Order: sequence, then C-alpha cells, then structure tokens
Amino acid sequence: MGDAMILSDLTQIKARELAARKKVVLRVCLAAGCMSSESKGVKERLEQAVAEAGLQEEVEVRGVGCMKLCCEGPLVQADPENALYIKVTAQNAPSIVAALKGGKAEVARTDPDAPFFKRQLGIVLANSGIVDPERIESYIALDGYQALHEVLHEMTPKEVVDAMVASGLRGRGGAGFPTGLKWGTVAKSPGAKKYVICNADEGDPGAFMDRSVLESDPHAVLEGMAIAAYAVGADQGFIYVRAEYPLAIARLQNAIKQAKQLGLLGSGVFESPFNFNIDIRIGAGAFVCGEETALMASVEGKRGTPRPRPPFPAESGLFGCPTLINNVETFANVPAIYRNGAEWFAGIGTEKSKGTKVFALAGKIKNTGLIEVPMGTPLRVIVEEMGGGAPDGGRIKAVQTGGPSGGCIPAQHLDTPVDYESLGKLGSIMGSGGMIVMDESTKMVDVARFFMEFCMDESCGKCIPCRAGTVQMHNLLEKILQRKATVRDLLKLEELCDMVKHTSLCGLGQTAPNPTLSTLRFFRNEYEELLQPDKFGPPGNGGPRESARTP
Amino acid sequence: MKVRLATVWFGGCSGCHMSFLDLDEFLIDLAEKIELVYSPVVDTKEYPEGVDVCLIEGAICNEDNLELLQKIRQRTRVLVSFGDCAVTGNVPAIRNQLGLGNEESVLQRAYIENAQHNPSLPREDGIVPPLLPRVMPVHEVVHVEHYLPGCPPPAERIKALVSQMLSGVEPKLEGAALKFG
Amino acid sequence: MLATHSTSQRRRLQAVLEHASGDKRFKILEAHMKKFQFRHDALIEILHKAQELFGYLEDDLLLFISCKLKLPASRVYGVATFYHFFTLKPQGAHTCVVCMGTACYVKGANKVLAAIQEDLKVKPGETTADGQLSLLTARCIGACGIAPAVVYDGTVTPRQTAESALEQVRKWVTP
Amino acid sequence: MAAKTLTIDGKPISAEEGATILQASEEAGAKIPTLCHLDGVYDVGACRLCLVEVTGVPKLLPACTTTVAEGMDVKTDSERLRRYRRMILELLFAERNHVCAVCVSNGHCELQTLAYNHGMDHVRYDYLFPKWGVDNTHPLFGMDHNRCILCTRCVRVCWHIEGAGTKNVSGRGAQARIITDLNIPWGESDSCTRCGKCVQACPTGALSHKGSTVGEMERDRGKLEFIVLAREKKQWVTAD
Repeated sequence: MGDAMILSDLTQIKARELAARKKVVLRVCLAAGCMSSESKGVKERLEQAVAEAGLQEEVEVRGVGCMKLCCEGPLVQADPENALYIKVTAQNAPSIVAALKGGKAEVARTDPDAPFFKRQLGIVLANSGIVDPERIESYIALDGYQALHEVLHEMTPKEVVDAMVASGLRGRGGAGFPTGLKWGTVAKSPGAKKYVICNADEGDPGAFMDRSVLESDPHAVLEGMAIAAYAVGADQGFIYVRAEYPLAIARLQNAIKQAKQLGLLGSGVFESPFNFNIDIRIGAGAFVCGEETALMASVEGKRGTPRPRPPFPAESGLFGCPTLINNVETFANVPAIYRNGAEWFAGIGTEKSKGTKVFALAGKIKNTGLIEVPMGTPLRVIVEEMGGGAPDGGRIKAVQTGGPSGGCIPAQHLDTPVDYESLGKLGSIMGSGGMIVMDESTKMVDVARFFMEFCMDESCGKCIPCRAGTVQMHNLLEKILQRKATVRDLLKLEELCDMVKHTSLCGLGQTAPNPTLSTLRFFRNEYEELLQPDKFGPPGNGGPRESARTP
Repeated sequence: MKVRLATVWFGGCSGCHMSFLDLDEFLIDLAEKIELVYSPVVDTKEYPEGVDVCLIEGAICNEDNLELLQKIRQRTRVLVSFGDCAVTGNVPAIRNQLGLGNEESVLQRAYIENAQHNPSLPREDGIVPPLLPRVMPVHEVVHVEHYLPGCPPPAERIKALVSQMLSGVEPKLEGAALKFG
Repeated sequence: MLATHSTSQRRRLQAVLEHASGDKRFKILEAHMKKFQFRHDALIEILHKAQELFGYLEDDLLLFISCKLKLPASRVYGVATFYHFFTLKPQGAHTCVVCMGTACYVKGANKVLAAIQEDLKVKPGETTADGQLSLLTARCIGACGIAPAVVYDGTVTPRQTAESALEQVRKWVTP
Repeated sequence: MAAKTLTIDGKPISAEEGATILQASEEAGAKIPTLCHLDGVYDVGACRLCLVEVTGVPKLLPACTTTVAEGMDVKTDSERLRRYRRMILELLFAERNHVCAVCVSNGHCELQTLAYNHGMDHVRYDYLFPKWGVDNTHPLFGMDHNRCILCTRCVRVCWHIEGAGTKNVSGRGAQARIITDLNIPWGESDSCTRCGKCVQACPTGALSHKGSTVGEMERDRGKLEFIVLAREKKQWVTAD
C-alpha cells in the first residue's frame, strides 16, 4: 500500500492523465455483451492498425465499458468526430483507422444523435463507455474520488446523511426505500462495528444494469460505498456479486486493488481517521440472496435463507452488527450527488422519485440495450421512441417490469410515467430495472407460468406459503395452459395468489404472485379462453348437470 | 316423502360401511326417514335417477369407479365424501407415490410376486376394469357438498352428520369430529 | 479435531487426509482456507475454490472442508446443496449453458434448449452418456441485449438458434 | 425490565419488554396456532401459522418473532387469519404423504390437531404424492420424510440444545429435506449422540421411536423444557 493520498496527488494524477490524452480516441466496448461478439479481437486489431499507420502518437485505442446499444455490438466510437460504428469485426479495423485521416470507413454506423442516445441522461452511466474500467487513473481524470475527499474533509457524517436525505435518492434495488433514511438509521444504531454491503446479486432474469455498471465504472461503486461507510461509521464493506458475472468480478477485484494501492481504500484514507476495506463475496446461484437478510446469511457462509424482519439489518445485520445494504445502482449515484450537490440531484425526476433510472431494455424490441432516463419519462418514450418499437412491424402488447416480482403493463398504459408510485398503481414495480417488451406473439398465461416456475425453483423452502404455494400455483397455471382447468381452478389460483402474497416470509414469496395477478388483471380473457366447462362442478358453473338435478 | 339415500363403495376397505352399520338402533329410526335406493347392502343394479343424498366410500381407483362417480354426480343432489379414502385418497392412493405407470407394477406385486397360488394378472376385458394412472379423492373428480373424514368415521360422527341433514340444517362438523385417521 | 466424527467416518477422514497429503490441489485449497483464517463465514468462498480445483464437490472433499473449518458435516452439505452453482456430480468434458432468462425466453431460448435435449437425449443438469457434454440452464447471465445467449465452455455466444446450437454441441459428442 | 402494555384480542395486558407477541398471548389466554415454534429453541418464523394482525401495520406479523411494543393492538383471530391458516395446513397435507390412518402419530400429531381445529375437512389442492424415503437405519429411531413438514425443530434442538449438529437441511424449495451429517444414513452417524431430542421435538410422525406402530408415538415435550431450564437457568424443575 502506498503512502496516504492527499488531494494534490489526486489532481496530479488527473493532470497527468489529461496531458497524456491523445488527439483521437477510439473507444471499444469491452463489456460482457460485446466481448461475446469478439470485441477484444477488434481492440487488438485496431491497436495493430494504428501502429501500422504510424498513428500511435495521435490515436489512443481504449477499452471501455458499455456503450448501451448492445444489440448492435461490438461497438466502436471514434472521437472527436463522434462516429459510432456497429457490428464491428476485426477485419473492419484498418478501414476505421484509415477513415481517421479523412474519408469514410466501410463499416456500418449508427446515428449517435438518435433518440436512443439523445433521450438518455447519464448520472450512473455518465462514465460508462468513456472511462477505461481497468485503470483507476481514467476514473480520476473525470474527477473520480474527489467527492470522497470532500466528504471526508469538509463534512461530518451527519451532514453526509442529511445531504443524502435532501437528494431524495431512493433505493434502486426494487422497493424504493429512501436511501437517506436508511443511512440515518444505520448511523444512529449503536455499535462499534458496522458494515456496508453492496448488493450486486442482480438476479432478475432480464436485468443487466448492475453488471454493466460494475464492468464499465467499478470505481464509482467503490467511491459510493466509501462515502456511505463514512456516513454510517462502518469500516468494512462487502460486495456480493453473482458468480454468473465473471468479468464484473475481475474488474471489481482489479479496481479494489488499484484503490488500495493509491490509499483510497484501507486505513487513513486521504490522511483522515477514516478506515475502510472492501471484500468481494461471490454468490453461488440463488435468487433469494437478493433479499437482504438472505444475502447476509450467505455472506456469513450459510444457507441463504431469509429471516423475519424486524430486526432490520440497520439495527442488527451482518454478524449481528448494524449493516447498510444498498444495491449497485444506488451506490453508483452517490459520488455524483456529492460532486454536484443534493439540490442538483433533487432537481431531476419527479416529485417523489428523484434522479434517473437505468433500464435494461430487452425482448421483442428493435433497440435492445442499456438506457438511463430521468424518473417520470413515459414508458412510450422508452419503448417506442428510444427502443424503436417491436421489430419486423410487430405490435407491442405489454412491457414487463420488475422481473419475477413485477407485472406486465399492457400497451394501453404506455403513457404511464416511469416512477415508483405510477408503476405500483398498475400492479407492477420499478424493480431493479429489467424491462422486457412483449409483442402480440407472447402468450400471457405462459409468461405467468414462466415467472411462477422461476419463483418455485428459487424458493428457499423455509416458509410454507412460498415453498408449497408456488408449486400449487405453478401446477394450476400448467393445468390452465394444458386446457384441463375449469373456473374452479382459476378461483383456487386467485385465492392462493392472495394468500402467498400476504403470508410469505420474504419479498420473494410476497411478490411471487405479482406476474400472475397482473396478467389476470389486464389479460384475463387469455386465461378464460383456456378454461373448460365444469361438467361436474357445483351448481352455477355451467355444466349440464343443472337440468339433471332433482328439484 | 322419504329422503332417497344411496351409499356407494369405491376403492376402500368397506370399513366405512361397517361403521355405518354400527349405528345400531339408529338404523331403525333412519329407516323411517329414508329410502335406501342404492347400496352395497341392497340389490339394485343401476344407480337410479333423482337421488337426494349419496354417501361415497373409497377413492377413485379404476375406470368403473370414475364412470359411476360421474353418473352419481349427474343423478344426485348432495354428495358426501364418506371416510378418509374418499376425502384424501388415503391408503389406496399410496400407489401414486410410485409415479405414472404404477398400475402395472402394483398388479405385478399383488398378483404375481405375492401370489401363493396360480400367479396371474386379472385381465378380462369388460369385466376387470383397468386401473387409473392416479388414484384420486372424490372431490378431485366431481364437486362434493360435504366431507366426513375418519378411518373409518366413528358411528357417532356419521349419526351427527346424517341427523343434521335429515333435520334440514346445513351439516357442520367441528373440531375433533373432523379428524383424519 | 476428530472427536465429532464417527468411527467409520473417522477412518474415512483419515483416508481422505492421507490421500490429500499427496494431492497438490488439497494443499492449494488449504492455503486458501488459511487466507481466510479458517473462518466459518468463508465456507462459500472455500466451496467455490474447491469446485474450481476439483471440478465438482465430492463427498470426501466436503468432509475435508468440514474437518478443516471445524464445521458440522451436515452444515457443509446443507450449504453446498442450497446453491445451484455447486455441483456434487462430475461434469462432462464440455459444458453448454442455455440462458433461460426472460429476454432469452421470449426470444426462443426454450426452442434452443428443446432442440439440444432432443438431439443429445440429455436433460438439463445431466451429462451425456459418453461424458462429453453437460447440459445446463442459467436463470439469466445478464446478456439480454444479445438474446438468446448460450455459454459454450465459458464463452458467451450471442443470438443462438436451434441450428447454431446443434452445430456447436454436435462437435463435442460422439455420434 | 420495563413492562409494555398492549391489547390482545381486545384484552388489555402487560408484558415484559422483549417478550414476543406469542409469549404475551399465552398470558392473555389467546391460543395462537404454531408449528415451527418450540419452547427452548430459537424461533425462525417459518410456518406462518402464528401470523397476527396488528392495528396500523399493513403486513401480517409472526407472533413468534415479533416483540411487543407499547400500545400495540393485536388481533390473533379473524376470518382472514383463519382462512390463511387453513390454506397453509392444506398446502402441507398436499405437499408430502400424510396418511393419518397409518401414521405412528395418529391422535398425537400437532399437524393433525391443527387441521381439524381449523375446520379442514378436506384438502382442495391436488395431492403431489412425491416419492420420499424412510430412513430406518438408526438402532433407536426412524425418520419418515413423507411426514416431514420441514419445521426444522429437529435441526434446532440438535444444534441448540444437544450441540451435535447432526441434522441440517439440504437442497432448497420443495426439494429441501432433513439430512444427517454428509447426507448419510442416520444409523451410520456417530455425531448423533442418540439423545432422542429430535424425536421429542418433532410435531408430526416424521421422527419416531422404533417399534411404535399406528398411533403409538407419544412425545414427552416436558423433557426438552427440563433440559433447557437446567442448562440455561440452572434450575432443576420438572415440568408438569
């Protein structure tokens, strides 16, 4: 570990970094999506082409994080002319380099001024696609870790909490609990030892926001955690990441190492009395570990089963100590809030939902990828304007938000502004940010069954309503799909949904009925079309028995 | 007018009917109020139309059970699942644990492996009904109005339920009177 | 250390420890435990390392971990079977993980999976008879932008179809 | 310790600070149904039968893990609670193979008693008829997984009172099951001290003394209480 870092060191690194900046930067996406389309090879070939053209002094080839339009990857952006090349292959490299000296590259391009990009507002993803996630200097050059310095030297922990309250930030993990309130509770909880945990167990199928943030800008998360730790009085942090995200894990490990080397993590950060270390804990494939008490059990090396709350983690969490748990996106918002001020943040979004939200746009939509928009942006703007609508002239039928805990919002409600309350009113939730677009070919009962199967498989088995209830609900949905169910089965299903929702121990069970309830609410006819006449049912169910019965 | 009562015996040990006979002198009171139109203890071949109440013993195990049960539902006002086999599947349904296709292995075990004389499978089209792939409690097949659990339900419990029905009140058993087993 | 184990288990444990002394992988694993000061809360990290070294978590390995971390064997087994990432059976020489996340599902991942199942006569979670290929499913690998995605031997591959998937996996199995 | 005053089913009572609603209810004479709760071991709040309504709290709260608060207004019984409780019991009966007629605990079973006390005259959900095994390898005890409701009482007494850690839960969801050591036959386990506390703790016929036949398995819960009192409070008082 190096000597304690001071502010002038930070500005020196920034100055050095800016001085070394070359005239042209070729940015190549090295996030997991583009990596799977060989973007690493593209980067190597570009470097080679730059060398062959003798342009090393003028051109930098930089591996960066997500450039958002994942469906068109691998993406390469050429600055300063702002050309965005799509579906780039290694063979395209010489042409792209040649075009830097004038002329046009023989590579497909997309319009960087299209609504998909122009409608975005980057706070969490501000650095994504710009910084090199593997070099801390690249982050520092964009004023990284300045907020941490300012917080440590110019604010008391209480002032930090107050500013967070004033910003109006709400947890981005799903439920939208006010972050400042959470920080304040942990800060006030008595205890010599406290923990900060970053929940990076992004388990919702169809969500990849947190993966992208970790792969694209890991230091923003580390800085956010450090600020939070100072505010609540913690000296140890954990990041709980899914094992399914090997690249994110590697980049986090690298980022932690670099931050430690520069003294931005460890003891006496910025010559202050503040000590903070971060360790990574790798999940092992259990969706329920996204629930905070289950996550803590898993960090403790146990079976990831949730426990009743209260006591809340803020009072008694990891190893029985007060613990702050926020998710990746929440922490990634933190540095910007302290850099630009709480009022700045509170000025974005709606009255009750401040700031921006990152969504992973996927499914039956033309432009799939990552978007960050101000809270309150209508769904229609997201799916039609930015997403470009359904591909191949199809019609959008519904948008699924909140994954297995959320619901399907039908097309007639596309003008709903995206904020916590509005989505809640439609029986869905904001969730972590997965947004799956469904077109006319999607069968809603099948979607409900898909999510119920997910919850059934992911139920930890501890509480009865979730363990046994999801099995029965799944069987009923299966029976309906097989056209073997009657109206009695549908009633049974609805009754079970209500019971499981209100009696399950944790969020997984409590929200497991949501996709079924929301499709029943908006697409009930699709269920009813599959029902069979109840020939041997009770009177009134339309069976032929009516006439045969004695008076 | 007398209440037209039927009792039927599906997949069960007939213990529930034995318990019914344990009603002793109450049977004499009963005889004045009901007409027994169909039962293992009377000689009626065809389940009649217009039955008021039918007590169903046993689980639904074979195709004959299934066919007759559906006919009973069409021709009866009030069905009572009579005893644990009818209510839960009970012992006959234990074969369901063997999964689909257990019919064959169950017959093999009973009629070949455990046979002391002339091991052979009982197979006679139109005479020996084929087993269903899954044994079902009665309410899984048709709607049932009332349930009378117990293995067998004690005579007192049967008396309570039947008396309530005959006096025209909505039958209701409570507490330990609903005990399985 | 051995007091909580039964006579039969103790004999087995001794055999495991003797075997371990000649196997470099156990040394690496023990060094990893030492890094965590043999703390109980490191159990999942240790299991990750063990699976990385040995490919799967066989009983003897779990017994070794339980003994070294001084945890009840039942607890180690309970944790290892709770998390789907851990496998207690040997895996095939190659792995094919079909992502069944929502985005992949609505774009036809179930058809890809069905085609492989049908063609290789293998169910998810199983290995082909020749031991060449383990077919697995994932709940979402976060590659929704390039759905449907399949991971072949650790390499995420975008926009798969039944045909492209079969072409890949047929290379691995003996026809 | 400070006392808290609260209302349970309309009846004003006072309870010690830190007491659970379940403990306070006993004094108020309200009988809240439980399955996973066992006096003497820590609570897990898993069976959800003890859920109660608390005025001003939108969610239902488990009485076994929720501590009393000043001015709390608790309802332990309502049409809705009874409906939910009955459904939970039905789900349990449908989940595994609970055949009361041939069960060692027939007549002495907590699950069976709760079922009839909640008016469960039949199970509306399809029985799943899973195939679960029986472990009869132990010289003294038997374990029938068909009758297990995963309340984890046995796991907790083995860990918390006996300290052996022989039993735990493997797998998850509907596949979860109680295991012995490294999922070995119970009879081969020597971490098992044969103390039999797990058998005393079991609410159903899943754990039994060998040789008991239908309806013969009666338990002596007082023994567990006796040990807990002796161990934790150093009081050798036999529970009556």
